[in-house]
Amino acid sequence: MRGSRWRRMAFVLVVAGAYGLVLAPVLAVVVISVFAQEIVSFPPEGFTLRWYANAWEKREFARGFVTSLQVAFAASAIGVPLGTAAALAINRGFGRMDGLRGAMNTLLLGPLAVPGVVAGTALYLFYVRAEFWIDDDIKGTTLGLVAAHVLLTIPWTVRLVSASLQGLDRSAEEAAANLGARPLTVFWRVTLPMLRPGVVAACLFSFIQSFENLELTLLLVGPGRVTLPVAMLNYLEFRVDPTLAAVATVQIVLVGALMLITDRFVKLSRVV
Amino acid sequence: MRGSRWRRMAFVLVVAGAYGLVLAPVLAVVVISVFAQEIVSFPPEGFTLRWYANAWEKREFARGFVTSLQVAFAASAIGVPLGTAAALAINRGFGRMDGLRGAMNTLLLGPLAVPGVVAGTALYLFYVRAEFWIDDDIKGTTLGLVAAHVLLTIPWTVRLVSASLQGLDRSAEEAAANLGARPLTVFWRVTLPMLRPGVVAACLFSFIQSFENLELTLLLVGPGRVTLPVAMLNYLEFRVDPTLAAVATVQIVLVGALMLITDRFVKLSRVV
Amino acid sequence: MGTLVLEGLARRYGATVAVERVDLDVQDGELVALLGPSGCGKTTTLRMVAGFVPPSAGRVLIGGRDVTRAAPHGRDTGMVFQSYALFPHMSVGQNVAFGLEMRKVGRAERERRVTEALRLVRLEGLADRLPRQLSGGQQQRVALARALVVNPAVFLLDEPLSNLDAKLRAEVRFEIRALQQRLGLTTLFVTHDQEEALTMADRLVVMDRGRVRQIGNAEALYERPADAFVAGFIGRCNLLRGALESPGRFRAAGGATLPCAPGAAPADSVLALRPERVSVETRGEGLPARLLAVTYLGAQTEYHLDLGGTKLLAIRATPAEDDPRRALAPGDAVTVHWSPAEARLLPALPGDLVEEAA
Amino acid sequence: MGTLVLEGLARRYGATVAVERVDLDVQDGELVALLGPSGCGKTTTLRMVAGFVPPSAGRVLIGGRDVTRAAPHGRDTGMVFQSYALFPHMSVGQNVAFGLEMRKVGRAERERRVTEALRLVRLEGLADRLPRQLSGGQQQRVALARALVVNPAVFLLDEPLSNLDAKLRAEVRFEIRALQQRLGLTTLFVTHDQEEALTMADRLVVMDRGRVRQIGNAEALYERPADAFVAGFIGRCNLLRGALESPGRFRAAGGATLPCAPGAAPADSVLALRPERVSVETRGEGLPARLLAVTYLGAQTEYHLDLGGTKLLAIRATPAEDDPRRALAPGDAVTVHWSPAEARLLPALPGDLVEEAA
Repeated sequence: MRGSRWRRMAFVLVVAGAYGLVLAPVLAVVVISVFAQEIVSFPPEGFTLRWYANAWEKREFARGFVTSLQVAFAASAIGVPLGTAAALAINRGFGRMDGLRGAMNTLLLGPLAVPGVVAGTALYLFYVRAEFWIDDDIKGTTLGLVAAHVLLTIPWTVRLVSASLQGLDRSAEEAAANLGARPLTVFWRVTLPMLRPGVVAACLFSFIQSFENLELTLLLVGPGRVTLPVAMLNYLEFRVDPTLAAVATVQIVLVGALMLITDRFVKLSRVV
Repeated sequence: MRGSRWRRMAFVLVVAGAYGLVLAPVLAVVVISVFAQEIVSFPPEGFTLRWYANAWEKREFARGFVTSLQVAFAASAIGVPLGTAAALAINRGFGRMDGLRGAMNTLLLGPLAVPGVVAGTALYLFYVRAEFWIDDDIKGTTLGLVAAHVLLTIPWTVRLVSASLQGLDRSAEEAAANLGARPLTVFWRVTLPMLRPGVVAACLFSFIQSFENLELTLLLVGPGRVTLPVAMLNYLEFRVDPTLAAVATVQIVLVGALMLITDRFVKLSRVV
Repeated sequence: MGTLVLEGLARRYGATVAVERVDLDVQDGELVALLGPSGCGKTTTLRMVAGFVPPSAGRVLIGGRDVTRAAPHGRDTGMVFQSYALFPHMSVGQNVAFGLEMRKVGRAERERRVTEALRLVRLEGLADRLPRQLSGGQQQRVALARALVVNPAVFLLDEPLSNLDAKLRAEVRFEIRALQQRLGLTTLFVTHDQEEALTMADRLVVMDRGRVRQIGNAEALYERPADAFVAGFIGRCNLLRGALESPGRFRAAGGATLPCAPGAAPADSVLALRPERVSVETRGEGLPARLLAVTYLGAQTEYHLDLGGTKLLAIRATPAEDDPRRALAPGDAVTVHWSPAEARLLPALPGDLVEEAA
Repeated sequence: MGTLVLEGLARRYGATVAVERVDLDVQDGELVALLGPSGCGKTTTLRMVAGFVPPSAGRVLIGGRDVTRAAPHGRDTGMVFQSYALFPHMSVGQNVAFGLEMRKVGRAERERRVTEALRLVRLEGLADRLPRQLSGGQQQRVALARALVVNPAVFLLDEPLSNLDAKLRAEVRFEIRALQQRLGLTTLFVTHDQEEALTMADRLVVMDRGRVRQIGNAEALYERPADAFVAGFIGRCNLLRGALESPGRFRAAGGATLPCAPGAAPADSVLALRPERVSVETRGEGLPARLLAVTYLGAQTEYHLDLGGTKLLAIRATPAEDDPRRALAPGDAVTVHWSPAEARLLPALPGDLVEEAA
């Protein structure tokens, strides 16, 4: 029994180490954001909300925040229904063709693996050509940005909803049909409610993916219409001070709150 | 039966649409990279490998490619064992404390949800302070970059290995112990081989995540030591031409090949 | 309630035949069991009746109406699924009300009928629970109530007892049968468990590899099996390969010559002899045999016998404490006896697995 | 091979008692079955012997050596798991060789013993297959070979037949028992299936809710059950609550007065009467009863009886075609009879579920 106690302690140490490593910078940035001095010394000289006030005064951050929210919301609103339909089609539309279904699923991992900056470049070049053809602006417009972010949300949605679909007992849908429900009624009354965990998780992750995206966005934002991550990057180029830590902290708190609230309704660690 | 045929056609259309949307820019960039003219017209005026030659001549791309490979390899080599150990500890070390295990799993989703640029800023500020303390360079060094990328790989590894662990029949491990194997022997001879799909997928995704990362990297690279995504971004700042498409195509082919090879050994769509 | 008629119903998947041909009349108020090993096509047949599987050939008539091409929601069948298939996000009451809602039954009427259906399955007061808060047996009863409440013309049960433990299964079996008889439900019931089918059904359809082997009541199937498969599937049976030596004398493959019922026998015939019809004595008239093993099972005792190279199983009520047969041990010599009429010659269809006595 | 001794073995999880106390001697070469419903503690007991669960109290002795604190790899037990627990990434041969490798047996000797073990379980020539390429029955035999090849002092089987289908189960049961007797393996066997335990074991340990209810051979448990739980668990049994009216006369809760074995009876006693010891006649001496239901089961027929408010089950061999009892139908009046000595008065422990005849 002694050996098992040592092993348990070793386990706890490894976990603590991994978490420490992963979470340390996040904690550090939160701490930095409330320290008074620009270069931290130990012991700290005092706490302050000055950097938060500073961030508030820089209107780019507030504007970027609003733009990010709008884009993330629009992209999720378009991408999640589309991705859900695609997940249904992939998992349901091919009958017994299991091989094909596997291929479709693997193919959908593709976008996850295409480097963001590659996709961004691709979109940028694509938009440049498309503008040339339709003779109107695309890059730099919110519409162009939302379209790009929809691409981010679809693979996540398909994956999360597919996972829910695969765990779904199809006989519940058959029971509904047997009780007199037409196909659309079956979908709205039985299938969709049973997919709720996957769809909710898809909304959350789509939103976060869009909200936090920098790579795809960087080349597509127009002058004066930047998202928060781009605004942060722009700020960094001419100055590094705890103002950024304050902005980062606000984002961490927002995303964290979003995850906690979602976790109340759907156990994320079981779905994702 | 008629209705079901229409439904199937609608399904196929939705799938084709979603795939088209997601894959179109990728395909577009591949096409652009082999067109002769700088602004594409239709019909194309001719195919060329000129942009590839151009990319090869820009040594930043080749150097960035090598740096990216090195960093991704090092980060995976460190992060995957660490993440695997953490996954084991989380799933095995807490006995009957299911609640705690769920909390740990959710907490590990945290880093996935922290915006990359926030994490990058956090690390940058963290490194600035740390340099101040240890009085040596961290940001701008390969070591600092690898350390940052290890943070990327750990959450992916923990998730993928945890998924494998949860599907693992523990009685095989008990059988090994019953047959006279000591705990370490059980781990190397039985547990680890049974986790192979998860670990292989973790290696692949860790590598890709690190290789393609821009946000975390952007602030931490030193002068003359840039990764490929950063090199692309730098190039974009002063010129946009199909050279970038050529570089992007090379990356897409590389990552795609990596996924296909891995898929031979481990069915990714089942593990991820 | 109505009748159910299946005419030449078949289902092929490419080259695979799931159901070759089923012809069946289920009378008003009758309970018919589809019985067979897994993969015999019984579930596919049921699903063709419900409309989930389109038949490759044949017709389904419910209450005289041809519903072969009707969608599942237009068939007026009430199905109970093996997994119960309750809607996990709806309360028990909402589950049961679902079919009435689809039929646009008014709110007051709906509530009355839901309450009545839940009372029928003894689940009064649980209408507000969610399915996952109920035990397996209770979920099963919700599934029953949900199917019953809409008064379907035909009631379909797909292995409804297979997820219950042994104790509960016997109880629910009895309950379902009582309910079916009281309400006069025309019922088609799928099971792989012969005891379940024997206990519950008015008639049984024995299926194997997509084909109907025999249709009849319990007694007909047990006493007059049509072939070796049915004899082996309904109850336990010694099935011995061999050939007729002379009328009334069968030479088993093992070597023994055994008395059997007179009658013609094809070349590939099988002697079917129920183990409980074989008497075992320590002395007296009969065939000499050697005991291979004796297994005490409480009420009954199994005797594994060797008749000059042919293995035979006998099952007898355990002898009383003072009976000399109580002391029988492996290796002992005994005499066995049966009425020749009990040893039937049956055809073995090609591919039938004829085994030693189990 | 050796002996296995459990002394006051117990396991608690916080306030929950998984195993209250088990005392057991397994002799060299003996097969003992731990039998009980799920949650009775039988698997926990087995896992304490294997070393996977540390006991809260008591000792485990294997071949006289106290291994209570030994790690699983230091116990010299050979366990066959319910899921078989084969190593999916190793070939059949590598699976079987694993234990020998751990014991540092040389290569040549190892190969010889693996071949021998595979021959023993009739899997010659399959050494290079992967487990997933085998059928369930074959995987089961690989698991047996893997445990046997190391010559463990004690052989442990955890419901080894529960993943096999009914047909195969009867066969493998016979095989394992033959192997165990031939090799003289000291074996502890866990099962919830009483027929399995009755067929295979030298002695049975009946457990319920962490407690040992009775230890004995099949006959002792069936003919002389210690309490109502054992009577109900081993074979089928009518268990009637009630009280002794006068010596030899038991007043059942339902209202009937029934003849029973003489003897003292505590206040909360139960009358246990095996259904196959109840004879049913259309006329003649006996207690008058009314038939509630008759179920034809082939070899046997069940009679559900009502004796003036008390329900009773009788199981008889199905009467011959010309017997008047063949025509009995629900509602008919019959007379029932049993030898008073067959109706035993048993204590019902608090919390025992005493049911109507199943």
